[in-house]
Amino acid sequence: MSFRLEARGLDCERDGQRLFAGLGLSVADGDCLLVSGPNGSGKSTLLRMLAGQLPPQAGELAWCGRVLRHGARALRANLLYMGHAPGVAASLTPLETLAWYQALRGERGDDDARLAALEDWGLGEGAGIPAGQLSAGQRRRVALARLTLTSAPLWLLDEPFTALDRDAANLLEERLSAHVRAGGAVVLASHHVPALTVAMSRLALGESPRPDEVAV
Amino acid sequence: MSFRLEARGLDCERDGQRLFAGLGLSVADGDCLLVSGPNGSGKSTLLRMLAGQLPPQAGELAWCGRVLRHGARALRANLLYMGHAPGVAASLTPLETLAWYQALRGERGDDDARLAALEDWGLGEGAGIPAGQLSAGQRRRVALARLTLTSAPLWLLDEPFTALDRDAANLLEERLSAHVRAGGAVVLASHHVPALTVAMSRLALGESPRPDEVAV
Amino acid sequence: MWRAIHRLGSPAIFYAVAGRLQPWCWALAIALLLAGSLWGLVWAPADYQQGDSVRILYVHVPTALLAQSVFVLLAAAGGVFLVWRIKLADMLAAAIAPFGALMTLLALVSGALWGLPTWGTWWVWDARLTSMLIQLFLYLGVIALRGAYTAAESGARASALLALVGVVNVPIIKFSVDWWQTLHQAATFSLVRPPSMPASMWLPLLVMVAGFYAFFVALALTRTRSEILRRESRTRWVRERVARTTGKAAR
Amino acid sequence: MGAGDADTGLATAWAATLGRELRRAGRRRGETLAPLTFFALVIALFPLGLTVQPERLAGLAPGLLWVTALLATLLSLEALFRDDHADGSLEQMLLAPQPLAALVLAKVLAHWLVGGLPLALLAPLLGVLLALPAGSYLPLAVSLALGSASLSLIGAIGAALTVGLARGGLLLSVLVLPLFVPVLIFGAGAAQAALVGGAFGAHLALLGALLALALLLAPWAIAAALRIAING
Amino acid sequence: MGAGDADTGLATAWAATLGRELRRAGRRRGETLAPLTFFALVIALFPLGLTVQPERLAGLAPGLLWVTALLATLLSLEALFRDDHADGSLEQMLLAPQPLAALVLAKVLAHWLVGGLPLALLAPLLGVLLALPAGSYLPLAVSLALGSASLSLIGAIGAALTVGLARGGLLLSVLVLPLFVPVLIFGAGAAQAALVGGAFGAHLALLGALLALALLLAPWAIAAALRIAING
Ligand code: HEM
Ligand SMILES: Nc1ncnc2c1ncn2[C@@H]1O[C@H](COP(=O)(O)OP(=O)(O)OP(=O)(O)O)[C@@H](O)[C@H]1O
Ligand SMILES: Nc1ncnc2c1ncn2[C@@H]1O[C@H](COP(=O)(O)OP(=O)(O)OP(=O)(O)O)[C@@H](O)[C@H]1O
Ligand SMILES: [Mg+2]
Ligand SMILES: [Mg+2]
Repeated sequence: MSFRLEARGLDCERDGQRLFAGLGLSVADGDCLLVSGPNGSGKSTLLRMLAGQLPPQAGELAWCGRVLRHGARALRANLLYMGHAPGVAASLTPLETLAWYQALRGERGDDDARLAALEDWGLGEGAGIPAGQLSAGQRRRVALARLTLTSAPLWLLDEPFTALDRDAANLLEERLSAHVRAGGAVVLASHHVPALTVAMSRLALGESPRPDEVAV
Repeated sequence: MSFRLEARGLDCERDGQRLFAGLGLSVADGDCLLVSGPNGSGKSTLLRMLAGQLPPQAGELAWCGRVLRHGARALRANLLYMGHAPGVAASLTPLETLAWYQALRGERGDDDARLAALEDWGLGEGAGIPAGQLSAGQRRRVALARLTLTSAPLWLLDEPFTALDRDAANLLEERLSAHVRAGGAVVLASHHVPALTVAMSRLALGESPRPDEVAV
Repeated sequence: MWRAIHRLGSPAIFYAVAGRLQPWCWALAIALLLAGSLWGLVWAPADYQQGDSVRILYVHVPTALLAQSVFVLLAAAGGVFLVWRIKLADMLAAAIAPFGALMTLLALVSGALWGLPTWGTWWVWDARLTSMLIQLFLYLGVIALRGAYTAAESGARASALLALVGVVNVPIIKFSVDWWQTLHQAATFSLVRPPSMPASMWLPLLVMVAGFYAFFVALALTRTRSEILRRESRTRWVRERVARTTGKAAR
Repeated sequence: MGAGDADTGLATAWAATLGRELRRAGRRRGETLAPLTFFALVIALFPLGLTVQPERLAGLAPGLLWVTALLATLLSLEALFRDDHADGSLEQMLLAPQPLAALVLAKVLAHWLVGGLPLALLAPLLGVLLALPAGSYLPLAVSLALGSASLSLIGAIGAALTVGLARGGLLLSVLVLPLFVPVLIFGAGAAQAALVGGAFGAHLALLGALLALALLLAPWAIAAALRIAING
Repeated sequence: MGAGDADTGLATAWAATLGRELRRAGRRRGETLAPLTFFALVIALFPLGLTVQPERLAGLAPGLLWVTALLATLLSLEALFRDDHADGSLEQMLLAPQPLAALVLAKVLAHWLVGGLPLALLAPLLGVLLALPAGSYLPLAVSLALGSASLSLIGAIGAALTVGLARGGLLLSVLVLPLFVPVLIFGAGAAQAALVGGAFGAHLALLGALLALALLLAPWAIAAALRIAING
């Protein structure tokens, strides 16, 4: 099924500093967009806006042509957002965490599939111990195992390569390419330019003087 | 002045899993050591042990030939450690944070020097606003500005490249090289192999079957 | 009507309109307060039971009424801000909250001062007094919450929400004397009953109440205007305005 | 790969959230039992600080028990959203395609099940320490069970408003204590009425009405507060 | 680049740490005032819950004021190390080439200056609300000032032990409340003695002795606890 997330005329000012103004972009099935820019240029801010978490000072979001009032559910039902914090509770095991994330989308799933996803990400052994006892990179891998399980077509990922070792980074690049090829869409904020096997557009914040015309 | 930090026969077991055993290493002025290894292999754990924060299950640390009882001050006076968390308080401004870190080493310093260090790291404008309002990378830069100010010769850095953009990463690589060339020493845990202009030894955790013999 | 409200919702227009209203409000407030004070404190009779201490009435009642009205206004402004995102509503809320807290404090202090000669104690834990104390804390919470956020926008929204939740306390204050048998006086002014005080007392009281409200309106206009200037200092209309006035001064 | 329907599986999500909370509470039993221990400890402090005769203590008992239960609830509220916020799970919950108010209600219910309910069951036991007569145990427990549910709901609004703030704990107290007052008045009133042999039914009915009101309104307020606070 | 001396500049580091804490407290005034507001609020709750006659309230006042001041201190303790731990500053403090006990003392002093001391000054005002006679204001304030310093010191041990734990707040209460008991007994005793016109000097002297002891021992305990907890 085809979909499209559009942003029109987004303005963002934080503490009197204009991060971007009149920014428009559009992401549809089969698109991959890399948001780059120096530290503090507003990458995380933009991703949070696209997820409907942070209301823009001006401008609007539209999902499949319908304008969204703040964080409307039509968008959320199709969205997987991953921020700076991986969203892995310290006292729950990776399996429990994944089960909860599936349930939040109304899916039951089963433990076999979840275990397979964790093994996929090299966490077979850690699947049953509380995540507080995992290393930074292992916790990030638990979060990434959601990518294997989810049915959401649009992924917004804020620096997903943080704390990953080479193997995991390669695996992630592979998964992103596969998702886009299968008709999903990815928006990625990263300082690292991933090696994907699909076409990737780039949006550079904080550098180009007029980011208005950027569109995918 | 010359110095040497030695670790002998370090054992580390966490939750019944042996991370390393009988690990020995030695870092002296002019050395640079990169600790690498997959996620969960014990890089952070090792750095915390070298800083005297985490007592090893077996083995000992020695500073300039003298064995250290846990976290002894002789080591701490010469150490700059930077962990996963950058150590930048949200309600203080970068200038205040840097001043405190200098004072902790008994140095007064002055605001001009601190401002220069911040400008060096591209934070001239943000110097006076509470750090809670900075982006992830900007906060990391505040922490790194300590490298410009400190007189400590031994640096232990755990994934210092996290959240940095290309410019800042280049600057950091340059600084690391310069420090080592000037007779300092650096131990670095990172998934990213930095491009330094000095010789760099590598310690790979979790891969080589017998890491005992590694030494710089 | 709707368009008129939206036009007023623009800071620039409010700034101009309020600027024109403001001197009148101040003049009215000063006149009423002067007249009311003279009438109430000098000419009105002392109470046959309470003597001159009854004159605290002329401060106590207006401040107590304002303390509640300001909170209702605070909640209304909060609602408008949360639902329609009209920034002016938040500027108004920021401007009036400290004044409301001050009025609450004054009502408490004047009540306590009055309590000593009439009830023989500064304080009793009766429902009205307690709910008034709670009101003070609600004001403090609304003010503190705004300041606790680093992002001004979030702080504004959070304190608006708290004001909306906290407004339930106002009816509790209002009806506390009816629900619980207490020491405190029941309402004097009512639309359905004649006042239970002699006219020589309630007339000056009415003037004082009107004076306090006029004072509040004047202060709210003035403080909101300065809040507008502070927050919109970088917009074009403020810069133009500043240029115009400084240009005038230069000439 | 479909752009799916918006409102499927609320029941699944709700049950999973409740289960998750209960499991988390069970996993750290020490911390889950802490409100109870706090309750018992503070009740033990009062006779030390107050130095009154035992027979007068009984008269104070309902009030002391109620105020202390209220403080225990208050203390436990701070953790309601804190960890979820720190590790990013809260943000994920806000992004779930489910009505946030419903999910939040599951969290509050779990909070009451491991906090307020055991508190209500423990209270008669502590009443023994304060020389409370046996006849007032039941009304005390019922008033605490009903009341603490309202406290959890109201308090969660404050917890949501302060979730992103450092030192949120104390600010939280200042925000919610005023809102707790009506619950305290009716709750302690019920227990006190039972003590002196009066009719406590009216008080309990009022507590029930308060709870119904809180159930109706609080979830929306909590959800709105979370959406604001997440951008702190 | 020298391997410098270990113990230079303790005075600089100490003053800077104290200054940093005070500056942080000043920066978030709302949160700094929260213990005071909490104190006042809970004092307002007791009469509501207890429903006793005003004349009997005065007799309970010293105990209620003391227990509440203790709870306010307890609540504010939780934040003592929490933020520093979360953002990594605490780890840096542990790695400073200074005696940790001294640095920690600076933090506790700042905590008392913005918490316990204002609490002691506010207490007489709240005493008015509880119908406390004027003669007992001074002993009450002095006992609270001395006592709250001990509470800060003792409580900081608990805060240090629980710093790495989620929901530390409640566990902290459970750990330190028993340790607070001696301070409470002598403190409330002093205030109570003053109320009934007795000699309160002995109680105050005991409070002073407790404080001296706490000053001697607590900093070392806090430092040791932090070194343990940081590896949580
Ligand atoms: C600290 C103590 C007191 C507090 C907090 C307090 C609070 C209030 C409040 C909130 C009102 C406004 C009522 C309304 O909205 O209808 C009010 C009105 C009034 N109070 Fe007090 N009061 C206190 C003490 C006293 C005392 C000691 C007296 C005199 C015996 C007194 C006499 C009155 C009178 C006559 C009114 C006007 C009633 C009316 O017109 O509605 N108050 N007070
Ligand atoms: N607090 C803890 N309690 C128990 N075990 C832990 C704890 N922290 C880490 N571990 C375990 O120690 C091992 C090493 O963790 P460490 O953080 O040192 O890894 P790392 O090499 O730094 O990994 P990463 O690249 O992900 O940062 C992991 O397998 C983890 O499970
Ligand atoms: N909570 C906040 N309050 C106020 N301003 C903020 C806040 N968070 C970020 N900012 C400001 O917004 C700007 C953009 O921040 P953002 O986190 O979006 O940057 P980023 O591009 O993701 O940077 P990084 O590469 O460092 O992660 C920064 O200049 C920062 O100062
Ligand atoms: Mg970012
Ligand atoms: Mg690590």
